[in-house]
Amino acid sequence: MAYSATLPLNARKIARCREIASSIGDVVAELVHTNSTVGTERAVLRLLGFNDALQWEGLLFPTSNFLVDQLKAANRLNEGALYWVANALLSTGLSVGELEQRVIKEGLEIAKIEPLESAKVVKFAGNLAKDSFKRLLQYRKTRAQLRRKLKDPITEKRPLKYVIVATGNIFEDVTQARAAVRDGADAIAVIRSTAQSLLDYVPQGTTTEGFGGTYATQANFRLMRQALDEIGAEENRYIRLTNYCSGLCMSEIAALAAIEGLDFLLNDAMYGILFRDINPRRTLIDQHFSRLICGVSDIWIMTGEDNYMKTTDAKESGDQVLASQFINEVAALNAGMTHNQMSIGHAMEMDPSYEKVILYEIARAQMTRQIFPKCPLKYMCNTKYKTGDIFTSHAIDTVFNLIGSLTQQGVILLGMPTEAVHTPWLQDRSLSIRNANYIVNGSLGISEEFGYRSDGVIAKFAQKVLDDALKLLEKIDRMGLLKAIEKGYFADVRRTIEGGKGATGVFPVERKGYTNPFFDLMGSKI
Amino acid sequence: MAYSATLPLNARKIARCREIASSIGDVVAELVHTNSTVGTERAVLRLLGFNDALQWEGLLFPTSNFLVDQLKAANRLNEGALYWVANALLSTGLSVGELEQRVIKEGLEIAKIEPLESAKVVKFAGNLAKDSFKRLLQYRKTRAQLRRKLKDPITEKRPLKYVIVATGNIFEDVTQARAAVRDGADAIAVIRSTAQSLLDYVPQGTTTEGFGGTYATQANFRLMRQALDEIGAEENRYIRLTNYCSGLCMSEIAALAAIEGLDFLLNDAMYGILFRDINPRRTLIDQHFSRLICGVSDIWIMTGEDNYMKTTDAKESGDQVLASQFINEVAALNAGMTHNQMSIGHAMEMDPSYEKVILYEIARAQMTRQIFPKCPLKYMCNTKYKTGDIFTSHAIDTVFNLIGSLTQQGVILLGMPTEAVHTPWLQDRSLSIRNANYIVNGSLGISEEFGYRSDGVIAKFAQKVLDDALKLLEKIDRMGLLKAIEKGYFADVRRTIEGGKGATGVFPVERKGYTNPFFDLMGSKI
Amino acid sequence: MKTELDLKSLKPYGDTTGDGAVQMSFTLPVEPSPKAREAATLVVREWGFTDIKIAHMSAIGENYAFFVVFARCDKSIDYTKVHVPELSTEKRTYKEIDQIIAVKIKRPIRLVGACTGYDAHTVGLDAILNMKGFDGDIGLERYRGFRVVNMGSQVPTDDLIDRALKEKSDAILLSKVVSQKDIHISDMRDLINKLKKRGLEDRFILVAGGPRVTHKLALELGFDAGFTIGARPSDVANFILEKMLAKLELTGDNDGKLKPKPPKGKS
Amino acid sequence: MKTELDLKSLKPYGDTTGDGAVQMSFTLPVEPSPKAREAATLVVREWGFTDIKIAHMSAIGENYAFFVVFARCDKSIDYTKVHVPELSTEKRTYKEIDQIIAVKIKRPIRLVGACTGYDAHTVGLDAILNMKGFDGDIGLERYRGFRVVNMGSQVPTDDLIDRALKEKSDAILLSKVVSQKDIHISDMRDLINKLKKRGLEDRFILVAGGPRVTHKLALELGFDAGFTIGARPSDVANFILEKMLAKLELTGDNDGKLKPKPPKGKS
Ligand code: B12
Ligand code: B12
Ligand SMILES: Cc1ncc(COP(=O)(O)O)c(C=O)c1O
Ligand SMILES: Cc1ncc(COP(=O)(O)O)c(C=O)c1O
Repeated sequence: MAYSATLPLNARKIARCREIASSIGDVVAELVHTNSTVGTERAVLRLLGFNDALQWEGLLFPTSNFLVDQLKAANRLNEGALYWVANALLSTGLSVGELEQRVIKEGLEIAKIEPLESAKVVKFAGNLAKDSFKRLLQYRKTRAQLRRKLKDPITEKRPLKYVIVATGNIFEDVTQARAAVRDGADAIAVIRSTAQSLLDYVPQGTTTEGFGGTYATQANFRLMRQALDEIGAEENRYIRLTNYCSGLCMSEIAALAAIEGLDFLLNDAMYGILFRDINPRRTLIDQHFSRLICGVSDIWIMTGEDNYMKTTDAKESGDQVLASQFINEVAALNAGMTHNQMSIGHAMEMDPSYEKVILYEIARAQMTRQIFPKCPLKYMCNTKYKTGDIFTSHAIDTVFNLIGSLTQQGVILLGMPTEAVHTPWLQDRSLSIRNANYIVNGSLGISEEFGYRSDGVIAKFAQKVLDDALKLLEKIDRMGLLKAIEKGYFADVRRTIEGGKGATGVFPVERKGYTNPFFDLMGSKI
Repeated sequence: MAYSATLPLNARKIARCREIASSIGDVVAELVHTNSTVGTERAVLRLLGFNDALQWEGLLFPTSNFLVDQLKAANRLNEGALYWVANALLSTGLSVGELEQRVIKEGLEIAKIEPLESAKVVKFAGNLAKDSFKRLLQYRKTRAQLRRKLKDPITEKRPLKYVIVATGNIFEDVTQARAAVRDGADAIAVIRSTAQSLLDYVPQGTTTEGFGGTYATQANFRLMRQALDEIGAEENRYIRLTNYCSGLCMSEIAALAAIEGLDFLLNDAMYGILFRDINPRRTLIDQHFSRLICGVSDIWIMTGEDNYMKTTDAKESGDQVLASQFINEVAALNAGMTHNQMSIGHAMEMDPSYEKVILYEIARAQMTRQIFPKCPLKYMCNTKYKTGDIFTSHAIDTVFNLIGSLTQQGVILLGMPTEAVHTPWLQDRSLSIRNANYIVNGSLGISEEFGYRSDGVIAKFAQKVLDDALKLLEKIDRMGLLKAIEKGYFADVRRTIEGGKGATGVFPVERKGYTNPFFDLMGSKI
Repeated sequence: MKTELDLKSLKPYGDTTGDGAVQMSFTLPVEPSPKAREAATLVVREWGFTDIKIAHMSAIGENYAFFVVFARCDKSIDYTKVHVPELSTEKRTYKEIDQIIAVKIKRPIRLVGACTGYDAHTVGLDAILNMKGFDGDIGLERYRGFRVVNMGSQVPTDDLIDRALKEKSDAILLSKVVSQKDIHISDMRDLINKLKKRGLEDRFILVAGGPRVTHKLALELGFDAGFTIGARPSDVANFILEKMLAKLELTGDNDGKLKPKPPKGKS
Repeated sequence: MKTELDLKSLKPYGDTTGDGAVQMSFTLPVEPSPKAREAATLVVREWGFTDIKIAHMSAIGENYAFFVVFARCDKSIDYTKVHVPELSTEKRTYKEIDQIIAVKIKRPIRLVGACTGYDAHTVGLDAILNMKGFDGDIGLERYRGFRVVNMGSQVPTDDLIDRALKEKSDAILLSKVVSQKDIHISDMRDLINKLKKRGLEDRFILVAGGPRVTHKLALELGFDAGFTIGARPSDVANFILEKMLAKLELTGDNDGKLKPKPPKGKS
């Protein structure tokens, strides 16, 4: 029998998949090229520094929303929000901070300020953007230095251990995150409150109330970042911070994450489309800007294909997952991202009662590893088939951790014994991390110990998934991505181009008359 | 890199180990050849049918003990108990059953019956033994038929799932065993009450009180056998029954197990010597007779090397374990057993906190698999490093089950989450079995999927264990087995030849003047 | 022999009938120490347990101690007196159901289903409604006897009611999966309240489902039935059919004839 | 902000300070059913819990249902009032201990250890006594200041006492691992009773150990100390040394001189 360190996957087929995905990506590129969204404009303002909020119907409403809404109402969005802000700053001679306070306190309306000479405004806008861009590079540098100064677990050649906190109260989250780090976690994800992705603004300030998660706010980011840097210093281990960057504020979250020094963002337009019923055009456009920011800020994006496996039979749906991963890769490349920033998502979500299920899971995990060799894969634990039997759940997570180690996944999103019951309690997470510690430490180097049989069940399953994905990509390419989404090709969920939330936030732009220098600064390929 | 389905173990070294073990076994053979024990004599009587008991100081005292004690007192043991029973039967013209009742009810003393002509007695003894022997073959046949009639899980090419019951009450044990079978167990072991191995008689009747286990009695065997046959029929799956065959009644337990149709016996003189402080000579002699019975009755013996790993550092003590396995193999061969009846014991007992511990465990398990290719290995779960953290314990058992499947162990002795707390509750066992179901079913065929890297950590570890075992065997051979035991070569426990319990039950025999036709009937090589 | 089981004093079982054996785990916000161990024992004793074994104590992060405990309880309950409203629907096959609908009701039963509020968990509702079904049991869409509208996730309660009216639906099927802060209960209540406000409380057969929904809870809140983990489409089909027949005062005997029930009145 | 932790009302913690979060599992001797689920809820309510979630119910064999439950407790305890006798021995190194013994006691302290009754679990006792030690901490045999006799397993209590007398032992170390039916307690008591019977109750320093032995339990039974899971040889060495010094009315200051304590008398 022949064995080899890798599965026998046809390199030409893989290359062909990439070609097709690239062609599929062109349609999205066209969409991005000819449109912008209110979300993207707000993100631009946030990068400039508009991150305060004003009282509005009893809530704190972000200045960025307020300004973009005003510009929209005044029909001034097509030039880009940056253009009118530049105009206002030039006119008034104020700084960004001063202007923002005038807006908040005195009701200054930038949409009503007389337009200055266009060339001057555009030039000033360019300088503003450049300053912001430099700040982003500075944030990135600070992070890189800290990663170097503290021990970066990435150098240990094992998957990073990623756990969630989700108490709803950022202060309680900090307590839980600290404990997780002490136990051995490498990355902390603060889960967002249910349906934050449907909010068309980012809430403001620290928050202590949430459903199934804690609001993603700049203040919350900062609080957690600080806590992790602190405990990271105590443990001499750099701890990564993660949040969600999907939904109606996709690009704004990216901006805030960049400013506050987050390391990872769960970032996927498809997630919003399929699972949050967000308008496809809206979120695909926002995604591009968010990825520009991530690329420049060296924030890894984590794609959401793992979610497809929850609404389908994960043993059958390997092709959609793989097809989507290729499409996601192209979208990231189009935003100037590098492979080592793409934490391509997938999961161990097959029904554990299937015969040979462990073999199929190994096949999928190893196949994905080989097809995206430079990407730090994001590997999600089993969730769907978990029940309230927390013991069996813990056994499944053990297998997950071991497959993660065997197939050299970049990040393992640790399973919780109580997955089917509640968001994790302190003890659930502790058990989960200790399980991963045992497995990852106990199987260190295991990927180098075994060869795969070239005609085995594992090899054949992987080959079939690749073949099917190629066929599927061809089909998608023929009909176009948006049509494929309409037909339920992904996650067995159907969404229309016009449908979904946030559609009205999309507006057409002519690149000539539209000012967003970040595209160029950040190396957009679109 | 080169991979192969098997680890690169030097066949000549393995053969050399066997040669040396055989020489070590000669010393034991000599011991067996020139001695018998009260236990062996009682076992002979039990095979003949003396299985009733009499009231004695308020307890039920087995007739077999009573008779052997009488003969011993009368200095009539050197001819063998069978000889004097034959003499009594010939004299009185009674059947075994009638004679036994006369002993019980009328105090008949066979030690006082006049000796008849020796040749006649010997011949009659021979016939008695032959009848008993035929009965054993009949029991064996019944079992074989039932295994064929019901589906025998052995045909499924996966490890058998073995669990323990240990409530202390045989009726409660039956309840627990039934549930275990429904959940998927293939073999049920009724754990004995603490220290039964130190009793120099087998208790009589069904029992409902025990410490950490349930007494091994003929009636208890029968009750559980019946229950398992019943539920096996309902489930259309042959269920194996297991008990312990070490200690002062080693050979008697084998006799009773054969009569009552048990399938497996934990059988190892070394266990008694090291962990129960039983006299080495006594138990080595008893072991031989017990294995003769097992071989003929097609009862698998399960050796106890797993226990060595509990008093030593299991990562370091692979050599003792392997050396002992070779010695055990020889002892079984000397008793006419075949390899497919030898469930050679070992365990996953390394400290789970060791780096690469999973690799080392795979190495040991696979090495043992290859060195004893025809033996259905008995693989014991981790126990020593378990704590009251039942969740982590469950994770460790998951790894155990997976290694068991990967390395094609014959029987896996499932771990319980509560190993460090109490003998299993119903739910502990159920969780344990469901864990094994998931892993064994989910990884079916996994051993054929992977090749081992020929110069990997796994290969090197296995090679080192083999090398060390060879050296150790050479040393043991030079000094003699009993001396090695005295020096603490096994399990880091020291025992002397004269020390230990039951030493006075050994007596020298001259094979010529001693009657035990079972040796020949059962194919003893000694 | 074994102690006989007495259903009048039902207790947990470990390895001896009546032993009252229970496993627990919890975390105390103190460092592990002999004092913390004693505190854990006292906490468990406070709950009325005896024979308390602190099987495990270990640190979680800083200032927290995790415990695994085994103990016995003396208290028991009378199982013969436990009453739950049981969803005792007959177990007809999907063919039988279709046939009864065809023969007795003579038109498809109309259903509208949704996850309301912010709940985006559609897998459970889809399992019941979509063709594919669940656990080898086909979904209601596949029945000839049902016409199904599945509105999916994140549906505002009023939209659900509007749609049910528009479709002339016989039943509304509500799925609630997220249960943090009892949001499932509030959202279930929201449907009932809004129906009441619009005078529609008796208009539809109301069925709820989700991992934390029980039949009992559903009844208490004003639904006709509640289905939980492991519910199969055919269970739901059987229930809706029976409820429809009852509403129309028909019986479900598949005799091929309509058999009106004797009118309920004073005797 | 977070609720402040109040040690006067200590409660389990899940994800919100004071939430009283507890996990449990148990088995009821009935088939899984909605009624069984309700019974499980009632059982847990009976113990005083609220917000009871039956997270899991599944069959074990026939006639048994396994439950995993999450619930909250209202009751709390006052942590500031929890008192346990603490084994607060100084943490001297083995060298320091050896030196103090050499200088102050001027002869090795003699120890005899055994597992009595039918207990064959020697690993724990060996971990304390044998050269090798435990967890990187060397065993008492390796100290120059101790002379150790380890009698091993299955030792009758009287043999242990005889040997201790014969060896002129200062201390007896008893290990009890099996705890089924509280056999560890009976065997511990057996030693105390037999010592009393022989008028030897004050003759030896008495130390017990084992996974279910606590210092508190040991004191209650008449031992001087009890050690449990995680005990290290040096903990035991420190304790025995202190006890010896106290017996001889010496202090442990390593000043190189004997410093007799002021005699205890009426002032
Ligand atoms: C799949 C899944 C998702 C998918 C959902 C995709 C989709 N389109 O459904 C995605 C990834 C989108 C997701 C997202 C989130 N999820 Co989610 N998710 C799950 C998961 C893993 C499985 C749920 C499932 O599909 N079960 C399988 C189905 C078949 O079971 P079921 O729903 O119980 O349905 C059965 C019965 O209940 C009944 N039934 C259900 N509905 C109905 C309706 C009727 C009419 C009838 C008759 C019967 C019926 O019949 C079904 C078949 O038997 C669970 C964990 C788990 N294992 O349970 C978490 C879980 C439900 N999610 C959770 C959370 C918190 C979230 C998020 C809020 C997290 C976040 N902050 O990002 C988000 C947001 C979602 C939202 N706002 O609702 C929590 C809920 C905690 C709680 N107790 O409230 C869980 C328990 C995970 C956890 N431990 O944190 N999730
Ligand atoms: C190893 C082991 C064995 C070995 C023992 C070998 C040997 N020579 O010791 C063998 C295989 C022989 C064995 C047999 C049996 N065992 Co056993 N065994 C275990 C096991 C796996 C580990 C125990 C151990 O070594 N722990 C490691 C040591 C270092 O920890 P420790 O003992 O707690 O010691 C520490 C402290 O307690 C303290 N300490 C202990 N003693 C002392 C003494 C002094 C003076 C001091 C100061 C401190 C001290 O210091 C130590 C270091 O910190 C446990 C399960 C487990 N994981 O706990 C079962 C376990 C103890 N065994 C058990 C049983 C039932 C048996 C049997 C009766 C089963 C049977 N019927 O066949 C037999 C018979 C043994 C008998 N009659 O005593 C049960 C006991 C159940 C109970 N609660 O009563 C357990 C819990 C397993 C189970 N769940 O069923 N066993
Ligand atoms: C890519 C992606 N974005 C966002 C989320 C979180 O969802 P939401 O914030 O919409 O509740 C997830 C959850 O898995 C995800 O995978
Ligand atoms: C070979 C062997 N015999 C017997 C036993 C049981 O011990 P006892 O019956 O002496 O308590 C064991 C326990 O592991 C064993 O491995």
